Amino acid sequence: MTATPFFSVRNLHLSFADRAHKPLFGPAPRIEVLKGLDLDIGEGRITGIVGESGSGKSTLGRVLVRLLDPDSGNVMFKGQDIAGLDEEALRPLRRDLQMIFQDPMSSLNPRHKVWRIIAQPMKRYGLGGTREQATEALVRVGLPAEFGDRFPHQLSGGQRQRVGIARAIAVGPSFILADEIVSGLDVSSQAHVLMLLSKLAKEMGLTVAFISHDLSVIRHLCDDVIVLDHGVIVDNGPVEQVFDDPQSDVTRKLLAAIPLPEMDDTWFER
Amino acid sequence: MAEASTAPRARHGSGLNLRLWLPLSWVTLLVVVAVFARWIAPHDPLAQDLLLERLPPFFMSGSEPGYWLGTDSLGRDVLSRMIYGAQIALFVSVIAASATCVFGSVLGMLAGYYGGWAERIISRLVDIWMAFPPVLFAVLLVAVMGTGLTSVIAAIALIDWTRFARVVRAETLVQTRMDYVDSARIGGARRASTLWTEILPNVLPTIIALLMLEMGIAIIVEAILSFVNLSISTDDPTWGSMIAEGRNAIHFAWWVLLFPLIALFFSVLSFSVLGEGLRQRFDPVLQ
Amino acid sequence: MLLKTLITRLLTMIVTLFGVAVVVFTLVRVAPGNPIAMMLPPGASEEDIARLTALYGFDKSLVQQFFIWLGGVVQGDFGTSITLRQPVDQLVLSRLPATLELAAMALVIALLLGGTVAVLGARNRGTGTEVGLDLTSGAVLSIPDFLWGLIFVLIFGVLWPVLAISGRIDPRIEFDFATNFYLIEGLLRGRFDVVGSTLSHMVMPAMSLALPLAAMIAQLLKQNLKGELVQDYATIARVRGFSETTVILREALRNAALPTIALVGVQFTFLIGGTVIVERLFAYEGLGNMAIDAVINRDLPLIQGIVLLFAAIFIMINLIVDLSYTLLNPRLRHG
Amino acid sequence: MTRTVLDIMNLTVNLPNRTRILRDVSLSLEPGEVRALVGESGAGKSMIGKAVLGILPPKVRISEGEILLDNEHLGAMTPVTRRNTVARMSALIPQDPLTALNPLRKIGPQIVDPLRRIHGWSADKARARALELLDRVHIRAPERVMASYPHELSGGMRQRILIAAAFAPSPRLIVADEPTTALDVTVQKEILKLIRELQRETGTAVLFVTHDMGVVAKISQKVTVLFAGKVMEDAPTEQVFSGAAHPYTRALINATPSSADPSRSFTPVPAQLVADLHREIAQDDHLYMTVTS
Repeated sequence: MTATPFFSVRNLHLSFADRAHKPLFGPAPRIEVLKGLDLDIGEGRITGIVGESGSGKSTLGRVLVRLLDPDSGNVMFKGQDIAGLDEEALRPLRRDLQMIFQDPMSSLNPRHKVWRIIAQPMKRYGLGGTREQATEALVRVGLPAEFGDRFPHQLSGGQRQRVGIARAIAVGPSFILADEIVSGLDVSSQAHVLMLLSKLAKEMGLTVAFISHDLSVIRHLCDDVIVLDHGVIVDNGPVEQVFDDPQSDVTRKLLAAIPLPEMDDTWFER
Repeated sequence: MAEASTAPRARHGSGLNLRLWLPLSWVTLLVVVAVFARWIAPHDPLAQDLLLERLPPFFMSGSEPGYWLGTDSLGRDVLSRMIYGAQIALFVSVIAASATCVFGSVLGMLAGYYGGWAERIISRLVDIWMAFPPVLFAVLLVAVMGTGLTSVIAAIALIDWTRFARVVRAETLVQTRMDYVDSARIGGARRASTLWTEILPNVLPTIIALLMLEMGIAIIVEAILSFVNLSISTDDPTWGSMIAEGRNAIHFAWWVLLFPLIALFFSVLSFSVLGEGLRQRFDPVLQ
Repeated sequence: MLLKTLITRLLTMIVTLFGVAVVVFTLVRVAPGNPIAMMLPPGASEEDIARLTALYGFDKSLVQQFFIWLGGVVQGDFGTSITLRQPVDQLVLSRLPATLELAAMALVIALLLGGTVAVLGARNRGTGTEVGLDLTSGAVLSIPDFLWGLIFVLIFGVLWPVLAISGRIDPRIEFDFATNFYLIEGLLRGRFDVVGSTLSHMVMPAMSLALPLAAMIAQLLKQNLKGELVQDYATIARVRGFSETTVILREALRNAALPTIALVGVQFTFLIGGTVIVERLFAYEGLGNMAIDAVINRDLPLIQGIVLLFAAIFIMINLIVDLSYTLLNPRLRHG
Repeated sequence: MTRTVLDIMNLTVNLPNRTRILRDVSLSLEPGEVRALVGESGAGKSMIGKAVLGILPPKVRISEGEILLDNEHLGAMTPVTRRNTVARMSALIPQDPLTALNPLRKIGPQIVDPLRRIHGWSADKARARALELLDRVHIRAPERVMASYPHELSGGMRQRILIAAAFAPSPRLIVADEPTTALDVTVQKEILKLIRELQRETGTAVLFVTHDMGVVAKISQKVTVLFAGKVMEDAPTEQVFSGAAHPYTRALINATPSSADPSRSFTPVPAQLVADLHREIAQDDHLYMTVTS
């Protein structure tokens, strides 16, 4: 680890208001989603964040790119605490903190053409944002240039996710959050998208936080892994270490539950 | 891929076109008639001739050539009054519906997007407004503001903004929860600009459909106000005042009611169908 | 949960009613024309005018007038009608039954008609029958109650005169009403001539009000039904050997009706709002007809009373819809 | 002679414009056997189960082929007989436990009513059977669960209830349509285990639709691999995973990442292979159109 880690999160707490149980007067009770997390993300590394539904993995991701405000704690990004910054102060930092979303159908504006979806953030960050630059980004993620004129619904799931990647890399960030980006895809396009992401991360020296529920994917793609369970980190370290010698029962149980694509008579008994 | 995206369009085409072109031709007819009323109308719409009162339309015995659709109780030509009535109907519908649309949509988008106090105040106002029976509200407003076209238009906008506000708020709320709003933030967009550049294009088809619907409604409201003698001066040829007159003389001259009723019927129907048709036509996703 | 909904709703109701009171009071007071002058014969003396102005409280400031009026309203005193010289509450209550009977009749027609068409459409989904029903209900929906009223007047009043086009009951019928609920009283006391006459006066205005709502229910309920019929629980019921009609009526209908109810509530208030012009059109002696007369005659206390009553009815309907929605949905009932 | 539970012969399923969703599919299932139907989205794997159960989407029609359920020709039956036969012989475990239970009805009647309908049992008998099965799928306090509404139960609990409801009428065949896709891995394992236990105990045959080669390896004895509605391979599961597989099947296995063996990098399905398969199918389609028009 270097002296200042790329991301350094300390004692992170986050809760949501439980509107369904709001009393007649007074504030709604809070549901704690993140219960005091400490973690570091190393520069240039791909860090997997894994857990079952309700573990808080997506919430943690959205705090890193500051789409959510934490209740308390520090989020140090390259030595600067971004946990308490307001939108105005965040905007210049956002170029550095990009995100690829789970559902490209929802995250790509259905009324905008592909080239515009890619070019608009570039324009906003003062990086030009011309048609040519958008095309360049498209080609870089392996899509034909003429796809720039299409609307998102005219693409397949894998192609849409590539557009999401193109939009993120086009502004030249140092960090990308990938939130369950292959969970809606078929196995064949899944492999394509993952290989593309890992290739680009290497080429551009990106730091990536890769959120997934699929441990197999994480083992292949990531350098480090953080295992979350009900808002608490139960395992954290380089993938080989966590997979070969898990520290918690939760991780052990998760690993034992993966159905590997091979015959194994003892699987059900494990 | 290409085949998959073009096939449904081709299949949709014919049905959509008919649904678009039929109402569009009626509206075009209205516009032409309204613009060229002075040259088209065979008679002065205000000219009374008691010798020619209650003439039946051309297909009945006792009709008079030149008075195709007959005359009313004061001997005024029904066709000419309808032609001039189209002028007023279109004027009211375009101006009133546009005003209502802008006013209501902006409030609805602000409430849906910003939430918080804006939402609470606007929703409370909508609640209060919706507690009024709209027709009574309109009658009351025109009574307060005095009769006349401006009052009618103002009354429509002051009452019907809630329709836009409600629907647009709900649609904006749906859109605000989509990931593309978050990705605009990631992409450096300011909060306000996200509303106009990202969300508005997605709410626009709904607004257009509502606008068309409102144009039909505005014509009806004007007719209702004329019907209770509160629109513009009773002599003026509006479809509503013709209907009021026709309702009174229904047992002697039913055609005075029939023809403006047909005009109203097709206008309202056309605007409503047109709204849905335009929504589909200009929605890249539905295409 | 239910209690919480109830209390929140009641609080909102009070705020809304107060808002309505402010708006209607402001509106009628800024109206041009001196209502007192209209009451008196031309050439009335200055003292007479001053006396009446003081009697109706028009000499005080607007804010004072508002709170005096509101104070009265809270105690059930809505003031005295200027033109009819009777207490507003009596006038309004005498007309209310007519409007309630009309609106209820329209609602029943709309629910039966709309529900049937929706189920038929869902049963025949994907066929020409569905397309036909869709087109019809789409067209019916876009024509408002006022036009339907005119169309009925023309068809059943003139071209094929089988129904009465004005009034509420044949004036030749001799019957000593104890209440103003003509239809209900006629039914209860077994006077079928009264029932018949009331119905023949009511059917056209009720249909005019019901048709747009019926079309809306038909479209919305069918859409919701189709949404439910592709859910896995409907598929499982089919695999279990239940017929499509059973699946629709027993499994899907309740689920589809729930979101429909919320909308029908709002639309029912629109329907009641529509009684104003439809009653006028058919010279039906209800509240709406009286309201328009009141506006034309500048009868301020009467206008205020009627508007407030309408608002109270609308808000009550919304409350009932909210509560029944909560009651019918186990998720909300227990949550 | 073994009685097959299900025999599908040359099944072709069409859209009205004669686009084929299933192309000449044949497969059979013996009692107590689990057959996986695997393929990517659009391969038609769910359609086979739907065709058997008679729940094809509107406008989708069986144009050719035979389906034999317990040696009875479904195609030769009247709609009502067919419906009753299917209800008696088979059951469905659906994908999404959230929508598979009617949210407005209590759990009890949702299991009990079909039992009474299918077997004509008394209310008490059907209820006893439902309680027995709920107990069998490890639901504690089955009485209380029967009196609950679906939203009061967790996703895993609901899926177990659906399994109990499927096995309750003692069907000969169960179609499991991606029953674990919506679940977390640990819950998925419990559910797979439960299906396997019950199926072995009762000798019920299972047609298991999935896109996950990992699940295929764990649950099935036979596997049918589909591509664009066409059977690519029909083989014992063991054989497929021992390496002697059709190139497309092998590509699917290689595209599935394995956490046990990170050295074996997972590779996308080769574009050339997909293009070749599509070309083959296009030629086949051309022939089909010429012959049938």
